[in-house]
Amino acid sequence: MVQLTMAKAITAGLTRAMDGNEHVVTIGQDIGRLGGVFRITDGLQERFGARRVMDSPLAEAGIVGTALGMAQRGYVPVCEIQFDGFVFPAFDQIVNQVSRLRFRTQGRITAPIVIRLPYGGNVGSIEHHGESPEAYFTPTPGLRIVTPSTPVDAYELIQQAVASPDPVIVLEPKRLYHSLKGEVDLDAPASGELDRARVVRLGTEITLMGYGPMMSTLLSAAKVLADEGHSAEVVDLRSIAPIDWVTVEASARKTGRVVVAHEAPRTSGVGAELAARIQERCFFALEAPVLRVTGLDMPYPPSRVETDYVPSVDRVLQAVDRALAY
Amino acid sequence: MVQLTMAKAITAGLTRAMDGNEHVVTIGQDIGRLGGVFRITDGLQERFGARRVMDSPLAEAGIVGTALGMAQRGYVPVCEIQFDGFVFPAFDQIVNQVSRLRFRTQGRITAPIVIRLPYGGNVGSIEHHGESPEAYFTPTPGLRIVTPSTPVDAYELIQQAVASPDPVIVLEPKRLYHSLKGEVDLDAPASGELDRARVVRLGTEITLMGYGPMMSTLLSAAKVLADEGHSAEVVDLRSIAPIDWVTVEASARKTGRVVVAHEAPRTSGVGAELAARIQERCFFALEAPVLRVTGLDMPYPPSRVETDYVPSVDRVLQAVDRALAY
Amino acid sequence: MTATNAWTPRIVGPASEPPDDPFAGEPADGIETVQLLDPDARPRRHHTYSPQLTVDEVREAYRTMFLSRRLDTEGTNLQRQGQLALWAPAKGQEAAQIGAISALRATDMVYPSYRELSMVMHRGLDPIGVFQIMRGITHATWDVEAHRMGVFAFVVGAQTLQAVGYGMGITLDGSDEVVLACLGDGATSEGHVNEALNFAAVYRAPVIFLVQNNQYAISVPTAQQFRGAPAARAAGFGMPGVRVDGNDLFAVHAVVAEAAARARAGEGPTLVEAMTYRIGAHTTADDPTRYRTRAEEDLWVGRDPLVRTERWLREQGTTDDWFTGLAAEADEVATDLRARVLALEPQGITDLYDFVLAEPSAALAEEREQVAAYIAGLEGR
Amino acid sequence: MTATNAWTPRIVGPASEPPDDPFAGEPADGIETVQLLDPDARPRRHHTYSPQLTVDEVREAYRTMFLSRRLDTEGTNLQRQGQLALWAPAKGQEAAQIGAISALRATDMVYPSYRELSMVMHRGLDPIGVFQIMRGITHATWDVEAHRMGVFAFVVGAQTLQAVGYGMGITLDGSDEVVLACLGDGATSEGHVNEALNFAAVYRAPVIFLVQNNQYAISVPTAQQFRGAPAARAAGFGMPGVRVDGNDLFAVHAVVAEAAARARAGEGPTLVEAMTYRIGAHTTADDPTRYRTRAEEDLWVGRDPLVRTERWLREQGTTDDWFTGLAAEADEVATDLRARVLALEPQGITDLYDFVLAEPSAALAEEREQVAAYIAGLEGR
Ligand SMILES: Cc1ncc(C[n+]2csc(CCOP(=O)(O)OP(=O)(O)O)c2C)c(N)n1
Ligand SMILES: Cc1ncc(C[n+]2csc(CCOP(=O)(O)OP(=O)(O)O)c2C)c(N)n1
Ligand SMILES: [Mg+2]
Ligand SMILES: [Mg+2]
Repeated sequence: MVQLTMAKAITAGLTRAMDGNEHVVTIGQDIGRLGGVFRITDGLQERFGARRVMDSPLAEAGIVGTALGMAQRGYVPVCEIQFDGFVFPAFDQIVNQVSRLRFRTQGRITAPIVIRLPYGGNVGSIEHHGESPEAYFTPTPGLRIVTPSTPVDAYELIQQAVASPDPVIVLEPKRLYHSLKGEVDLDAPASGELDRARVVRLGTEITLMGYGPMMSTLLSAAKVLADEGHSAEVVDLRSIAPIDWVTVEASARKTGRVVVAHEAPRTSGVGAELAARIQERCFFALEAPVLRVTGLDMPYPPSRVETDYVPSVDRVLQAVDRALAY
Repeated sequence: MVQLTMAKAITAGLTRAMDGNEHVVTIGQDIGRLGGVFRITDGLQERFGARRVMDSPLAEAGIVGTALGMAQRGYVPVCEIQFDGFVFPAFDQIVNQVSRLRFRTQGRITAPIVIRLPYGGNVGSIEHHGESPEAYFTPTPGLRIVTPSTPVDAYELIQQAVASPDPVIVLEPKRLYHSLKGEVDLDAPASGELDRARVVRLGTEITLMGYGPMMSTLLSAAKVLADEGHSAEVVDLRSIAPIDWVTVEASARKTGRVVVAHEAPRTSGVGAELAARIQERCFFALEAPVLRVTGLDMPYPPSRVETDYVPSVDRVLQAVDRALAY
Repeated sequence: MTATNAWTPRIVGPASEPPDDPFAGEPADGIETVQLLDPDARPRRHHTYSPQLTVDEVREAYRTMFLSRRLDTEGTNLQRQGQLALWAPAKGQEAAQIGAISALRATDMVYPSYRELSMVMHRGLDPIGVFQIMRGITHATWDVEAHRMGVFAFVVGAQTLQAVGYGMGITLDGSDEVVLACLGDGATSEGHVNEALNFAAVYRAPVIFLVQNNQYAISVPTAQQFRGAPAARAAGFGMPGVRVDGNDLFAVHAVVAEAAARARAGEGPTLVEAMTYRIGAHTTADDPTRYRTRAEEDLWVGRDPLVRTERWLREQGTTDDWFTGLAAEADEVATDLRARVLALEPQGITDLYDFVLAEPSAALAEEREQVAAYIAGLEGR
Repeated sequence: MTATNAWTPRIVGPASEPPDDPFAGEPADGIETVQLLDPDARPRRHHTYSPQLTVDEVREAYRTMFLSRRLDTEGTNLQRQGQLALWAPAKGQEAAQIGAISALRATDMVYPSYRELSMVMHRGLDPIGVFQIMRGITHATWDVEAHRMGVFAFVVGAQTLQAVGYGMGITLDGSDEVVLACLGDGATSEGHVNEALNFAAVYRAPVIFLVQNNQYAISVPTAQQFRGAPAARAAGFGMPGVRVDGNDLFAVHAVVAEAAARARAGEGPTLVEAMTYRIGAHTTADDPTRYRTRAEEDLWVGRDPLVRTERWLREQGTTDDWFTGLAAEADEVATDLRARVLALEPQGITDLYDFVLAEPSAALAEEREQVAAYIAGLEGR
């Protein structure tokens, strides 16, 4: 067991994955000598050489598109997109090419690509550097999307993502990169299933559901609630595509009240899918509507007001109050 | 009053918009001499010249990005994207640039751009030609998305879209282009609001909700239900971003049962947002969960099986039966 | 091999219109067009390239071109009869395609666009694969690895990045394979295609970009598509660009062979601009009378690559009998194919769930069951 | 004006590495670098271009360069003190920026990237606009139309298409304005930038692409960014490409002036590759010691455009007093600005709803009310 930041846990997971399979390569902007703008690939080029750790030209479609070609050649490319807001030039390659190769070829060719994408706000930066673009990807069949909330989870998920025969987007909560530390067992096997949600706190009265950077907010809210005498269950989705409906619905049925949280705007976010499905499957079990606590329905604002945009513990509690009042 | 196909109605609306404002220009692939692959711009280049009806190089980002520049110069560009499946190379320009110009500049500069996008399936074509990509755009604050279901609506919406100071994506149900005819009053003013849903059939027991190419399916279902003695209300959203919640919620409250339909896959589709919001706002009024009848959670299939993919009257009726049985 | 002259293009002027007829005199952009057999089947000497094909090889190439043209016609007919969703005729572009692919090894990878029926046939694949796609039976079909022939790509140009990535993989492997990336004149305008050119140059990937410049992207002529032709574009990315008469089997073959040799030697990518013409419509949904003249079409019919190759073969002693035999073979192949096309049936929709994700997904399994139950219910009625 | 020599670049070889030092001898890709004042402030004769600036104009240009550098330093300091989210130093690139913009008319439109502080100041805009962005107060700020200065663009290269569209609008208007589109060496790899080059050429838009080749895109040197340098890329799109010493105010001015004249005359776009160097870090979040040597930095410090211009001005008789006065002015400007930056407060989040859509939206109005009520509730606690 070692204490690692989320960033170092991802570095460790990636290193292990590259150690274990020499066909794993990484490509992205500034990932070589610089070690990436977040230093996630720090030391990788020294260890694995410029052959396997490739600085790319400044072109996101190029990164993902050539990765797809390398995958067809038998490689397992891990792409780094530098920031959430810069993934869109690669959009056609991701939703029309990467996600469909298997379907298009009737299962003959898979695209075992990993796309690492730092995301999330409250990082005090400028435009395009604090966003949560997951809703642009979740409508895409054929794509897996996972996001860790702790170092140990990050260590596990990045390895599972590399091992998966499916294309996986790993959304990395960038505000936790260097701020969140945790115990990681570097020798633990990383062979679990990629799309399992996790009940991170047991409770009975209400379920708080979220993923990635929202989990610490939800856990804080649950603690406040506990102090106030309310028992909240907390579910970490981990995989937002596909969603682990068994775990989600079980918790909703058990508590009868659900608050979902994400940083992306409310409209058409992951919360919409969660609410739609839960009300459909757990209709009679629900004591209150599924409530959403989300980013506002505006583009990500200038950072000096971002704390009013990103869901806070208070806003979660407000929604919990509303749900409990039904 | 004249009888027009949906295609001709759009042509007429666009012609009128260009007649009325000489700063309206159009740009797209093959829209000049060919009149567009669907002939929507047929005759426009003769009428308005190659200056205002511009054949573009084969580059979607180029079309939308230069249109945004022309808009900044005072023009009102109407872009044609050739098919639903080919819009993604323009994605960054649409979600990072067009939709945000006003927000970025604190309201100083707006982007009065129209992006015309033929969409929808059951047209018996090859890959990328039968898709419904709306869920990729609905998470975007700052973007309006409308879609007509009749010729008269198409005639009106295209003019309203051109008149709007906001960027508007007009999703054109391509399977109706040449198959659906209707009465159009060419002199009717087109000054209504862009984001109004329309109750196209009054009913009491259940609400069928949809947009664009699904409306004829929903209306057929409502007729069958009427024959069976059930009274279904049918709501045509017309605007899927923003959604006219007043109309939507009023109908849901009134009937207590809602079935929403779209051709796009279920996960994270417009139906998810509808269900999420309706269950939140009309919780006690609902007799049954909001049910979704949608395209399947797979990429659009080869056209010989597409009728199993696109929601049919039967599938709508099956959902209605389920909702009524609650 | 001293290829310097062959690939060093001169520069396109700032506002020059691409020539209406690239073979009428010196093209305006100053880039020469390599030609080894002229439209009248007269050999032309070239300072760098010379014909590399034996008579037998040309006969084999002609056979593929001839058979593919026969099936191409069949495709249009089947579409007219409602048996196909769409057909994209390749008539006129056979020499560009076969000239290029015949210059490769069978182990070299090809990334086609959507018009490369003759390449598919050259690789020994059952052409029914193309008809399956066009009938709406599958999106893609053949065994890519076995035949080293990628799937058809319908998002214009997107395949070029994958071709480059595949080439980067070849380099990583230290292999001497090469990749042929097919695209059209219109495709060169797409951003991702330009990214592909840049990545190929930067990583020195063993890729040959074959731009079949058939003068149009649907209705848009090259004069409205670009001011710098593809062959000139290449130099700006730091790779050789060669323009070749795309209806001249010998010239295309020689130019691509040389580019492949360079790529194998680790010298990186080349762009080959094959000047040709799509004699038919863009697809069966197209109406070329709206954007081009009969006179222009006739001009290019006069440069038909099959006619040119046939004349050369006859001059080399190929007999009437051989041609008659081939025509008969083609009819047989077409008749057989036609029957098989009509019998093609799609997989059921529920089977397609297998292809969404490789690892099992509970959500998909559940939806699949629902759909299966629903369909069973319908059939039960 | 006989510009032929100036814009006809020679061709980049297929696998040539861009030179480490573009001024050391003949560059490997054969494209000359226009220079009119060398690093030692000695005039250089050029066959096509000659200095166009009067001493007064150079003094004015130097003043802007000097003030902007002072504020640039202030930006870094403010960021270090936690007062700004980020700062992107422009030190070293002032001549490229001021040389270019001073060659335009005040009515010509500029599409900056994110490093053009000195251009903003040249246009008479309050530089606090840049600090507002970097403090996280607004995404963009100044009045674009009044100053003909577009907003900073943080998605690399996306602004170039808009610049071209704006230029197409100028053409539609029949006006003789021109557009300056700013981008970096790294940006040339983005697909949309290449689409911009192509659209500009096809529509003959009056656009000057100013590529500030500062040798790096964050940590990636140009040798890994491309094999065909931007000046060579231009020709492939059918437009002139000129390489210029970007630290030479006179040369940049002369080259851009000539490109602007061509654009005004309806002769379409030009790409200008200004060879320069970012002496500071990419941004305050960057650590250049990871990817470049001190020796390299020193080399470029020796070519500082301010030093060079100062020497020339002194040789032309500008007095010590003038320089001392300017330094004092700069300190004043910086002190004033610093105070104003510290006082900057953002608009409340609810106000931002006004900027989402121009036409009212009931859904947004409703959410706005909820947020306002929520915030009022918090404050009420
Ligand atoms: C990204 C994208 N945009 C538009 C289309 C529609 N489209 C199909 S083929 C074509 C023209 C292609 O022209 P070219 O590249 O010259 O190839 P050709 O068809 O002439 O062989 C267009 C615009 C598409 N398939 N993909
Ligand atoms: C589309 C996109 N990808 C990545 C980034 C992150 N990024 C910001 S600046 C930069 C390097 C830009 O290099 P260059 O174009 O040479 O301009 P310079 O910063 O050197 O002036 C990168 C990769 C971005 N802003 N936008
Ligand atoms: Mg073509
Ligand atoms: Mg740079």
